[in-house]
Amino acid sequence: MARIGVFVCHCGENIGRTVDCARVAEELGKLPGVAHAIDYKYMCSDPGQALIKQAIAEKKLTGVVVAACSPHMHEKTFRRACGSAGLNPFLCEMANVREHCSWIHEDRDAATDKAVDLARFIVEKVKRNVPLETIRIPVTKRALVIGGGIAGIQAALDLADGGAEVILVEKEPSIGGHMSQLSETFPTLDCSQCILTPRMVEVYQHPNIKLMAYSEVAEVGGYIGNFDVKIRQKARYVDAANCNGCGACQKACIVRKVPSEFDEKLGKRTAIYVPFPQAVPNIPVIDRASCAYFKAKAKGVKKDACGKCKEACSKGAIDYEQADTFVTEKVGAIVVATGYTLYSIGKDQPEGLRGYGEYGYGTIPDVIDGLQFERLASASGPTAGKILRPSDGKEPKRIVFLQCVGSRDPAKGIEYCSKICCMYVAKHTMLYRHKVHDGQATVFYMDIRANGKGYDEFVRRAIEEDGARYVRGRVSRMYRDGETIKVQGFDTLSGEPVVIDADMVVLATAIRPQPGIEQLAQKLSASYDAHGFFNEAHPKLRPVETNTAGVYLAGACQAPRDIPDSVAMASAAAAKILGLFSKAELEREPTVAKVDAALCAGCFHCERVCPYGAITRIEVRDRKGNLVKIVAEVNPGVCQGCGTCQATCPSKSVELQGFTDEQIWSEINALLA
Amino acid sequence: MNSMEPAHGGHGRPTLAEELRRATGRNPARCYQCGKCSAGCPMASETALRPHDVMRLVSQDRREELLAAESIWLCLTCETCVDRCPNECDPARTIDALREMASAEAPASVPRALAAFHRSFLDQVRLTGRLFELGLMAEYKLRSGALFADVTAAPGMVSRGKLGFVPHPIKGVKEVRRIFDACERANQEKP
Amino acid sequence: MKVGYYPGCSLHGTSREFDESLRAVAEVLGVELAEIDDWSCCGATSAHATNHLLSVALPARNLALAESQGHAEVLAPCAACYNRLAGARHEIATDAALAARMPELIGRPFANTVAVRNVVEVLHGLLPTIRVRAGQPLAGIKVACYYGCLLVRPAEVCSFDDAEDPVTMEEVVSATGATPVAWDMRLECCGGALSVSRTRSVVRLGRAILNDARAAGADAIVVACPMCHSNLDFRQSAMVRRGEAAMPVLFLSELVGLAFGVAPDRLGLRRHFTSARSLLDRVQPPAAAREVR
Amino acid sequence: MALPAEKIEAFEPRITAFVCNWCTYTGADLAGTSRLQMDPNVRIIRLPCTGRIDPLFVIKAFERGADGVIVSGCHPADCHYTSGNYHARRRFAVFNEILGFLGVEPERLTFSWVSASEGQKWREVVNDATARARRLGPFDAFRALAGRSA
Repeated sequence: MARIGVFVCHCGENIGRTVDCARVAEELGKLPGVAHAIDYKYMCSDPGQALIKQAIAEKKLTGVVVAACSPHMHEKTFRRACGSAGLNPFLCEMANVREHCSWIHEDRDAATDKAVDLARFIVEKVKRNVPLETIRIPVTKRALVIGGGIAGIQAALDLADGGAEVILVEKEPSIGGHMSQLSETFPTLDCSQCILTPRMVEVYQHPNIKLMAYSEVAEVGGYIGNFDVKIRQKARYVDAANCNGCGACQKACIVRKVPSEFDEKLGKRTAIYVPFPQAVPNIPVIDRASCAYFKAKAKGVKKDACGKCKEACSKGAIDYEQADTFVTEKVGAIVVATGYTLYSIGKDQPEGLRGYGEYGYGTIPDVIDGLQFERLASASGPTAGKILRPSDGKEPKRIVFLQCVGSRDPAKGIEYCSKICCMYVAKHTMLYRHKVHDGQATVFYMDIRANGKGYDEFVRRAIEEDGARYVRGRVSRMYRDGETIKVQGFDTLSGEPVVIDADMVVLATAIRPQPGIEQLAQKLSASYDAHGFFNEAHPKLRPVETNTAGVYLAGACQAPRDIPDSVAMASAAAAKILGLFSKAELEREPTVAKVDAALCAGCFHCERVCPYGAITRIEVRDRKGNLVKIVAEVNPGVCQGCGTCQATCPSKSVELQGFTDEQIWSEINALLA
Repeated sequence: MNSMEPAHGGHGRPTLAEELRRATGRNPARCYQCGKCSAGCPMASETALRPHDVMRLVSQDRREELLAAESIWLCLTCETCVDRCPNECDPARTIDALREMASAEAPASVPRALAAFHRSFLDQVRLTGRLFELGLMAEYKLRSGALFADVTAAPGMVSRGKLGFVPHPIKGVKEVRRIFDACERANQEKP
Repeated sequence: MKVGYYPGCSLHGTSREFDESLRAVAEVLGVELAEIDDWSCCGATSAHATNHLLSVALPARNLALAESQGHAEVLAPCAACYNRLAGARHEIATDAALAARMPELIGRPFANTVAVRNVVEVLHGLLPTIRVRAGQPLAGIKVACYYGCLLVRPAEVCSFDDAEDPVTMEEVVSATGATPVAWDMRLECCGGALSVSRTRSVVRLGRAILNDARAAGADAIVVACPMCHSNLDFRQSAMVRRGEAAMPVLFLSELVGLAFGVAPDRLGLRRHFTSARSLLDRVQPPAAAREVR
Repeated sequence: MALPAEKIEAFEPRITAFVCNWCTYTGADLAGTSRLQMDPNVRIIRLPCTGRIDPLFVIKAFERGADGVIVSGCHPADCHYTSGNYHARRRFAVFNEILGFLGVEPERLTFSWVSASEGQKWREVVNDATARARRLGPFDAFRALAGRSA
């Protein structure tokens, strides 16, 4: 038989003024199973709490109901009090007779009746409460960072400096990401490589960081504090342990005209290559698709396949037989920093997007995108920093820049603003003027969004000091007329149609998430938006977390981000993880779901509705080891306690602890006094 | 004011934008004035109001000004603006709807030549079920007063066998007349 | 192959040669053009500009006729008719309320089942046959394919080709043995809707088109729209300046007919205002074996 | 079946509200701290999420004497648990039709979104549901049934 104690609080006059607290205590005291019922001026005060503790000891209470304010206010207080008196804290609950009763009603009788009802429901519930234990989860103090651009680099360094071990996975042969391709950065015009490459070297040399370049995340299992990550290391065909980065193999390579990814196809590279001279690690890879050796082998040539790089290597590091390898690492937290890719205006588009036929679907020569312009403007680029047209190597005297290509264009499939284009276009016009003094830059824009420190001043400088001509309007059409490109737009400020003759056109194309992001998100059970950007857990208060505990976000994988934003997010994610790692164990409320394997029919409706991917499938075997059935199991480390699984379960075999069907039913049953 | 009723422009009737939204199924407020429509409009160099100006005036509820504007009658309905609009507005359809409203509310503002052309055209179709181009020209010239404007045309047309003879009405001409009547009635019944 | 045929008013009047050449070409291609019995005008620009409901109902009557006469698809060679018929079909298909109103409005049962095709689309579907039947008479002739607007826009209605980068007409021209040229104005509007009421706009727009075709080295412009044709052909004398050569403007079906060796008179070429003589002089004499009965 | 005016006056409907802990419960708290006076007929049962609400709870509430039921949670896209409210919405869209089949007037069930900042809206939901139940009169179909079987 239950022995419940009911404690009715007056909250000074806050409750007592409208609710007859003595009557509430008296009525509740009459209920079967209630062993003790009193009212008191301030239940949350020390003497009030003492009354509860005393009653637990003296009346041997099996449950406590405090009829007072909102549980959001004082549930923790009263549970702690019960705990210190030796009663399991989860046997204590509150009835909200202040916010939900005394404060919103004036009729004393009606309010008192209601308070009695509310307290009665909770008494009936607490009779069915069972002791619960706080969940403790061990934490592996290692972090995985996915993506080695500036966001990933920053997160890895912050974590490593904070004492955590870090595994940094980068799919390209070198870390550095898009930032390593940039010429100079806004709004300070400092050289991108000059500020980035020291950070890259730091990553390489940091004792706490294990760098895995040319690798990808294959599988993710486990949960916060306890992830198991399987990583695929792609075959470089170069033995990293032996290679000393001398570059002889590249000099010997006979395939010299492969379009360079790093130079955005404006420059060439060899088949065995490092993407750029400052690459980290400085170990080449063989691009199988263009390598003469592998091509010959694929055709069935038995001997005399190329092999020039192997001959040239004094360390014997070239290994044509190398294969992909897999390693599994245990980590406690994951940072996703996979960055972005640029929308292209071509005819072939991923589902949901359309190209720009009115701009020639990318077939007009000398129409390039922003990253290509960065390579032209970069001192380490294919033109050594000279602005030259790709088609004929001439210096363009008239460049037109188009903002919002793809962005803010629902008709092409992207309605969002790509955020960084206004700034980098202004930067491009400046770099152009600094390099081509008699050149004229014209920018077509819709709005200037320069909302950062020093940003608007920067755009103004492009216009006021560096002579960029800004035309407010979108371009309707672009076509070739001999060597010039006709750009047909409208100046909405002067109200006139304009056709500008350009030698080169630079498109500020939209920022999109990396291809394959959905598959990665699914591996992490993290959610993503309609465009494939990762969703943050809360747009304001949890901007670098995902709704999967232990998975964090940094940089442009979450939305278009510039460098300062990406770095700030990375540091924030690192700080969150260091906070997580500061504890030996994670403590969680035991309000999680639990499956009764005997009842579970294995329909997995719960698996489908669970927002957290907390449901796993386990095999039930008989004593001989024969498979009996496959049932659902809830991972308490992942479950957040929403209870959607329970409401969905047809066989009623999953229960949310603290809110079991029995508990709710008894509350409802108490409706009729 | 009942909050369930459509937005009003403070003058006791639905705003122009609201009316056009109902007529065209597209929300004129989507226009963010990028000017791409006007940049590609073949008539932009001739008209006082370009497509984006029309959308702007719609959003500002400047009804009288729009319905009296000659510009709405100069749209060629080439639909370039529709295809290139980044934000899925439909300036051409909006202009069509404005023309319909202008014909009903401010018939005097319809340019005489155009009104004459459309009237002659539709009268021909109502009369015979098909368009008889010689008849159209004759009627158009009488109505517009542009009697000698295209005087070179007809003789050459006839000698090239292009204008044919006055046709008999099609069998279903009554059916066609009923369609005209029904559509006109439906237009008048509109609130 | 049999297809429902909606010639429209222009092909019975000012664009008679479009009809004539199309029938001649269809004969060679073995396509039977079954004219929709008792078809009526689609309402074209005038209904469109003055009464939206009428601009849907008039085409709907014709689609209903085609439906009741057992046609699964109907060819509307006139680009304006095509645009109105296809546009009405699309609007009715995407607006259930409008669809429900239609039968009562037009006084006929109507299920909106008939597909609307234009002449480029239909000829494009017969490319292999055209390649086989075309001789060499057009070898070396350079042609500017002019789409205009009604054929390709709006994209959601005219989805047979890419509205900003169409290729179908060029592919048909290539199949005839002529060479399509690359030029910029092929999708710009010629001003058809204002052809009668505001001639000066039409002259300005038409002149730009002619100039660009000429600059691209075209011997002729090929169109698939009676309004484009009458603008560029009939009004060309007002568009060209002294010393500028005349630019023959042909219907696509006329060009295909020439490739098949059909006599120019049967194709209605003598009806043009701008002489096609400069072009015809360059057409190789058709081989006797290719002469069509 | 509306009640005559004098009976409406006398009848105090009993309404049960199933609300989520994060949005509506907190919104109701806000109504309290803002001292927004409302009808005293609603009794709240707190659950973590609307996703936890089994439609059977609603039937059970009617069976146990409720004259009206409110189900309320976070606005779409604001769910504390990401998607629980979507599952609830889907579930109750279907359930609404079943209610009629069971003989419960659909107006007796109110499904609404009330966020933690919408104390005012919570008051409207409470007062509206109370007024509706008052107009419909006591719901005694189940009670009669229960009485017979007891």
